[in-house]
Amino acid sequence: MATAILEIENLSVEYHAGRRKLPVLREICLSVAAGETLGIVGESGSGKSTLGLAVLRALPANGRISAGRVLLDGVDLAQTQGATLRRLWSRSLRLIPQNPLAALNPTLKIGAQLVEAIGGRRDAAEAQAAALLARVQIADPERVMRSYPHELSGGMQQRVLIAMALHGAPRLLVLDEPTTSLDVTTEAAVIDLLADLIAERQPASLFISHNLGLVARIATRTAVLYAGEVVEIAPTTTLFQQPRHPYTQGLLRSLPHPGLRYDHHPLQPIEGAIPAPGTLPAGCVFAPRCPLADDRCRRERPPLLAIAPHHATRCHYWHRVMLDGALPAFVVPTTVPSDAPLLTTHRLSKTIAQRQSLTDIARGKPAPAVQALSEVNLTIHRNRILGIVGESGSGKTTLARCIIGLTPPSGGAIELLDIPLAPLIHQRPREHVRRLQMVLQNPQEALNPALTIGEALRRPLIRLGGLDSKTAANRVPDLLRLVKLPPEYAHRRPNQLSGGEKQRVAIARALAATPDLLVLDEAVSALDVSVQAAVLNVLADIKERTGIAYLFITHDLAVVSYLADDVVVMYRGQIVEQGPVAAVLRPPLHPYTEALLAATNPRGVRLREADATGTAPAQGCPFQPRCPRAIGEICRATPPPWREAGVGHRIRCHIPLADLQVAQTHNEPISSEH
Amino acid sequence: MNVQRLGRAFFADPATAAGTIIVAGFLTLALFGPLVAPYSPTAQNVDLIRQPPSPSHLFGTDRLGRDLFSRIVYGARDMLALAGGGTALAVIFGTLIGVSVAYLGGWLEELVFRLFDGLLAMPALLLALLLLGAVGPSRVSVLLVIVVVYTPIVARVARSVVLTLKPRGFIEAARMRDERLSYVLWRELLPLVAPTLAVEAALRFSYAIFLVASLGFLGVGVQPPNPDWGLMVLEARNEFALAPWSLYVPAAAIALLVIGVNLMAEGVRRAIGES
Amino acid sequence: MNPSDERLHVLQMARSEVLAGRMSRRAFLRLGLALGLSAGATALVACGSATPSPEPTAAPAPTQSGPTGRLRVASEIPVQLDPAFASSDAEILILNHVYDYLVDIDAGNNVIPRLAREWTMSDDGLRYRLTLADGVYFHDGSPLTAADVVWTFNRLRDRSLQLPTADLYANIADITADGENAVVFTLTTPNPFFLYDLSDNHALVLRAGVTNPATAFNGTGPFKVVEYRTENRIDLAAHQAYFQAGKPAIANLEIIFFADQAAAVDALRGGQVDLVLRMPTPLFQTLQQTAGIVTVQTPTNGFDLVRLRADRTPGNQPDVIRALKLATDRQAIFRQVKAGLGAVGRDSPIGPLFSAYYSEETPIPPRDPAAARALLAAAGYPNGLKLDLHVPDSGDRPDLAVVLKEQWAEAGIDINVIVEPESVYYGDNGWLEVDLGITGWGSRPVPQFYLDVMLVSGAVWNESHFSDAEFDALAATARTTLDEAERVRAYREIQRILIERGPIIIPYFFAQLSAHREGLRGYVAKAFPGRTDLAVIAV
Amino acid sequence: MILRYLFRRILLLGATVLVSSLIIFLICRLLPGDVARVLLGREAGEAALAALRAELGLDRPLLVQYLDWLRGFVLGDWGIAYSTRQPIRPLVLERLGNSLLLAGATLLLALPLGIGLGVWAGWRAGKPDDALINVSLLSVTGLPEFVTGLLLIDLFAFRLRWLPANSSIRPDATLGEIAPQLALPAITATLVLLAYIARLTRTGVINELSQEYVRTAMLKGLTPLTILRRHVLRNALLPTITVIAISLGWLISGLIVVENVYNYPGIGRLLTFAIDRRDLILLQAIALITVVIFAVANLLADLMYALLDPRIRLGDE
Repeated sequence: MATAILEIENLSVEYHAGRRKLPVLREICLSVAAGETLGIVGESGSGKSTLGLAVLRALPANGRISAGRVLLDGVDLAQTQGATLRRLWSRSLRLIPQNPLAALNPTLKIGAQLVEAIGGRRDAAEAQAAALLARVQIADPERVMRSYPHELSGGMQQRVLIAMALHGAPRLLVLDEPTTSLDVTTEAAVIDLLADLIAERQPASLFISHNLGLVARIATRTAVLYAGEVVEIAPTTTLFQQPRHPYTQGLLRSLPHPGLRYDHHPLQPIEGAIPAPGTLPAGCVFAPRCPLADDRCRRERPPLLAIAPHHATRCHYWHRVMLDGALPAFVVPTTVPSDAPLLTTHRLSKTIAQRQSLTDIARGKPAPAVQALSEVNLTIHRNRILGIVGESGSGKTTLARCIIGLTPPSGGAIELLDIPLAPLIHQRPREHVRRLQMVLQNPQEALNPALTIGEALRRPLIRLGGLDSKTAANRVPDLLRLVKLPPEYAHRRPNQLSGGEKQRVAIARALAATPDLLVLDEAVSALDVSVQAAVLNVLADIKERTGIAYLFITHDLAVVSYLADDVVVMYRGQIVEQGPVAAVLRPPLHPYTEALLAATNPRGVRLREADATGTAPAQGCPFQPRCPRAIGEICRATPPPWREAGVGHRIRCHIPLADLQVAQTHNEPISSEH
Repeated sequence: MNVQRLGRAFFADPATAAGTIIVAGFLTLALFGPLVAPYSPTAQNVDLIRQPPSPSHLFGTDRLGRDLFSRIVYGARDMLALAGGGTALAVIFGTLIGVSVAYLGGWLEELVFRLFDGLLAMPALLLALLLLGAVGPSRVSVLLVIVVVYTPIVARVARSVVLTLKPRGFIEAARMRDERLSYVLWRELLPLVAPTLAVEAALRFSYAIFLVASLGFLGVGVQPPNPDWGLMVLEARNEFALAPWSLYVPAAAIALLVIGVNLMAEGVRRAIGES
Repeated sequence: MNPSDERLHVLQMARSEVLAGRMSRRAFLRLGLALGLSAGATALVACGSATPSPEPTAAPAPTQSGPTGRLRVASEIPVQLDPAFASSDAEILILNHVYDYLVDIDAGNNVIPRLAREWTMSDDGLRYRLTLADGVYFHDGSPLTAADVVWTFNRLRDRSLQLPTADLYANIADITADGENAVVFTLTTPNPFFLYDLSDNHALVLRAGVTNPATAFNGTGPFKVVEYRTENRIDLAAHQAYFQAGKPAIANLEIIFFADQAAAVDALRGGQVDLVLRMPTPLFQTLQQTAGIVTVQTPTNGFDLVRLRADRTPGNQPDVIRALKLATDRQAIFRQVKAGLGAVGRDSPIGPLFSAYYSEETPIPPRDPAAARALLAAAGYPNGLKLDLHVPDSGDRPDLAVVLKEQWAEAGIDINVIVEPESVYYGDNGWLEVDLGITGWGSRPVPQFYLDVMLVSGAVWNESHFSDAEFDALAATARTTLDEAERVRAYREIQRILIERGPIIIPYFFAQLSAHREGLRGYVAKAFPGRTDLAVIAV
Repeated sequence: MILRYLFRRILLLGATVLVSSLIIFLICRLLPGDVARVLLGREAGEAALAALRAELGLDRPLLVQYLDWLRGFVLGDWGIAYSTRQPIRPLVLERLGNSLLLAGATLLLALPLGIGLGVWAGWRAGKPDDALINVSLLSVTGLPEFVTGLLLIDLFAFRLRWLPANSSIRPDATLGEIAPQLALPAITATLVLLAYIARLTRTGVINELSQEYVRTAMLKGLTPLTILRRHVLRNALLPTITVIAISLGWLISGLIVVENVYNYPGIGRLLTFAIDRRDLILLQAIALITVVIFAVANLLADLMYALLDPRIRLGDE
């Protein structure tokens, strides 16, 4: 390996809250060579972002480097100050942050902000800025430079920041969850871009992410961070194949692997939660959650042991850590629903008139009405899990809200057991309300901070279960147990719960009324993998026991393939493909489905980014403008027909099925985390 | 929200503590006025006209030989009763209206808040003067004025908070179980609106003190011989040169109370921000 | 009420009596004597060989070189400036300098020439011929002619216009111009005080045919209006062509309006104003201690009247009235409210200045709250009495109310003070309706006026609704008797009655308090500030 | 077009103003005291009063009176003041001019000072100088304008004799002459606003400083001052635009008192005059024009904000 240009030695960082000092990073030792990308993975609260900022000397006001050195080309950043530091910042140190919109000044034009970063003479800087934008594959640099941040799509914004970070000759590049806020397809493109830009400019890079899959794709080596410590560091492949730390192992186990199915292979989450800063245990930080932990672990803190070249771990019993060997690629039988449909939608449509921006009005554009749903027909069966996938803006959420009755559809009908449903909740009979429940995406907002968990769970029992508050109170513990939470949680308030726990309570609340259908709208997306695994298990378990049906909305195909029986792929408010999960996903037929799958695949096809403001084409196939396999005029002119592609498997595309199958055969199955 | 933590955050900062002490001080003055005040606020002594401050008359006496200290003490009553009471009522009405109307939305919201906009389009003092002209000066009228002037403002604040809460998951969850309106309004929303309203209330209170005093000074508020602080300033203007203390004393009282309330308001804001 | 020309009111009232047939014409003429007109003056008028009386008092150092300098006078805010409606000090003060009266009244209450150079009365006393001064010009440059005078007075007496002066001039049968510069008034009945009528506050001579008298300001007076700004100020400039020699002494007159007299006094102290004509006592005291300020106080017959309606409960019970009187400490009030400026009152409008009539014969019972309480109990108010006290917000009256509240509280009388702007207090005639009120009464040269308009049964402004046969009889006697001694006796009895059972308390007679900066020459304070002559002041 | 936005806002504004006009009208009709009596004084007879009421149209049904008045107001015929018999519009507009002059002078003092202090305090938040600024602002907040007014008069007019105690401006006064008379009222009114503006600015700055784009700017190697100037202020001062509009409402309230303290010929004194004289029609005109001014100021603020802040998504809220 080339000689390291970034050397982090025993770096410790602490935040002070009031008078208290909270250590968030302890004795971090890392080194990165030019052009090398070191992955930094860990759950939220592990201190990975802090690490990134500390290295850049960009810690917030209440944080400080309490010990250690950060050597970049031999200069200790921890010691540099004022003008020297500013020179380093402008020349060598770069950051690509998680939330591009927040990172750009909302009231300055992109051009101005780039020019400011580049410095030097104005015209020269502008030329360079344009060039940079072109380099990050922005089609129309001039226009972008004239626009304000909010006028660009998330992907574009991120590209702008990448351009900003890569002018000149950056020596150190910190990528802090650079794609978390993006769609899978966009993410894929951005990651590719980053990869070859790093190769081109040769900075030492830290790639910080909670997404092991991403790290696997871009990082040559990966460090696992836990509670402010590096618990394991190794070449990425090694790390994934032979993890030598229980925590790493736990993370990998809690991922839904391809071929695994909820009904046969429950995931193995890490129980417990990451210790809050300032509450670190005496011995090994992971001991409280560690299956291998013994007294020694609780007593003495393991050092970072070098167990192989480039492979170190912080575990006394690393040799006992084994990942249960590669799993048999287990193909799911394409089961066809037997029993009667529970809920069906008929040509369900929803158009949303949008508000205009002053600039749009100034440009005299007509107020755009987005076709959020157009003529969606789907059927949900008892005791089955229907997954819905698609990019943001595909209408997934709108569909869910229409079914629940939170937003009235503008056309079409919904039938519950062949009884038409009223468009809005308060128009529906109590019984219907009870039968359909939903869990929303954001666990932080799911619970009312003013009410105890018990109260939150009691209400649906009273309102929908028709129980008196006494009996309701008695049922609460069962509900908590149902989602694997201790009964005493009933007395806690939301701010005393972790995100995962909140989401579990939200699920319990939704289940309290014993619904027939539970809609889960990105219900696990906001959770760390280990927590997500636990929630997925809970869901699977409940479904097995109660025979409830799920409508499972997500952008994460791995989860869908793990959990769903049937899949619906949506694009711009239309269903483009639907059928049994196995049939749809392997191999994918519809070009869009293919693209979605390929997104997690280093060598897969890539889509052009959706234009943020643009609306679906008037006629023809809605996906055609981005379709990599479009076959010309027909796609533009006529809307594609439905085709049967197998039992209960339908696809909407002009390309003959045969051709599609051929095209797909040499794409290996759904990409794994390996 | 955890009360102890709130309390601690609240008193952590000396300024806040100072403010609280000041306000508490005036409150006790108001409550135990008769015990504290050496004389009746209106008792006159022909032989002690315009006495400078002295041990027997801490703040001196005015042109009619009334003890200013006693007047300040009793004035605190009026001030807290009117400004405080008025604010309290305004906050209550404003909250009830703001929360419910904002949650229900629709034409009702449109109607109510158009009306409020109409009221808010008038600067507070202008509206107050018009109203007082209409109903005639008296304690009750002043109270009424404060309520009318501040209710719309509070309602607006409450509404803005509710509008941010409405799309939250737990409210949708409530809708998904077809929850009782009263429950959503008072059990789910109110506790979350409360903190913001607490800050707003403290702020309103300090403005109300000003308003009451200003009305007193313009002679349309509380009537003589009531020891209204603003009125005392007005009456003192005629004899500022002869007995400056008769102006300084009520002025100082107003200033002190307002500052106290402001410090408290700051504290409330910070405390809520932290927890 | 704003004091306005004393004599006029007396005569006006008296005339109403005549018209009502309650008073013989002879008695009416006698009243004229009673008003202290020297027989000489009457003769003078009678024989018609009128000689202009000397220039008003305190003529300034001759400024024949022409007017110089600027005088800034503080005043209350005038409501409106149509002479026909003028009533307040502020209004008269302005109009008196923009327009001229035909004849004026000097400090000695003598009729003196103004626009009318001289006058004669026919032997039957029905025709007055007034000769106008020469070289009188309106501000628009047109000369004053008899026609203007005729038009002015026809307007004032035109019943259809319903001006306040209609009654006053009802007696005029006809007004004709006798050539360019003489006017002849023909009366239906003789009126020896017609000349006083002609100097009524409202009787300012306008240009014939002026359509907007409230805003035209086209007078013959010593000052032209430069700009009038409603509630703010009025700026005037010397009328160069003014017909009276040496007037005005100043080139610019600025009358600045103040809603709040404290502000006016501040302006005087700060040097933004030269003269303040009226102010509350504490401000006067302040100025007395201020260097560079000259304070002027003139005793007057004006007083603040505390009155209780006697025609309904509780006022209709003598004990209640007595209780109020017993509960009141006039000395204390005088010191607290008036700081000893003016004179202590004895519950009757006949003040010490009326030396001939004033009497301290009847003792005022010393203050005795306990006794008062007892009386109230006897009157059926064992737990005391609750009353609203209405007070106009002007002068020291609010303080008076506050002091009363305190004094009466000891006697178990609980007063709720209601301070109102004068406009509200007098508007709606509330002041004539309310049970308990405080009204300011301006200075009058004779006590009879107060009796006739304020206290006799059914008098126009009998706000206390006092009705007492004995009193009425005495008042009539005083009004009509030819025997001065009898009148004196009547007045003493009247004072006794009022002290014993009059539903009024008069705690004090106030002094007219004014002040100006040093270096102001020629200022003469008047009991009625509105008629102050600013044209003679020099700076 | 941007005109469409403007149009919408103006309609909304019109509705609001209409509502307030109705409120104003109704309140005014509740005022006690008979206009006619006030005007004609005690001497006037019933007949004269009735005649005047008829002349002033006070005997007509309320609705008719309201609509008449409103139409007149919109068409620029504001009627004749009951009390002074002078046409109202020139009167009110002239006083309004004076008040705006005073308001302008005040803002001229208050804005730079307030914003300056606010930015400083926000930039140095938590440091001693920030605390100092806060404390001094607070102590200013405590004193009502009528007190500060009297104290300033005593100091500057009587003791130091630097400035006039009274601001009754001569009609022919030149700006040079007006300036000293403007000084005390303006200073007094400034003290009313200062704390308010400074605080809002401070919070604005603190809020912006915590934004991520500031870190981005810092990582560009810009100097703190550049960051403050180019990035923070730009965004932090946007809200102060609306602050100015809102504080205008405050100002008007403050001016009512200040003008009465200093006898300054502004709309505030005209207002108290009208109330004392029960001059309803004048009162209504004053109140309504104040409302209009206030509303227009807010509109302009919104508009400027929308133009300066590209983010603003336009809607009714």
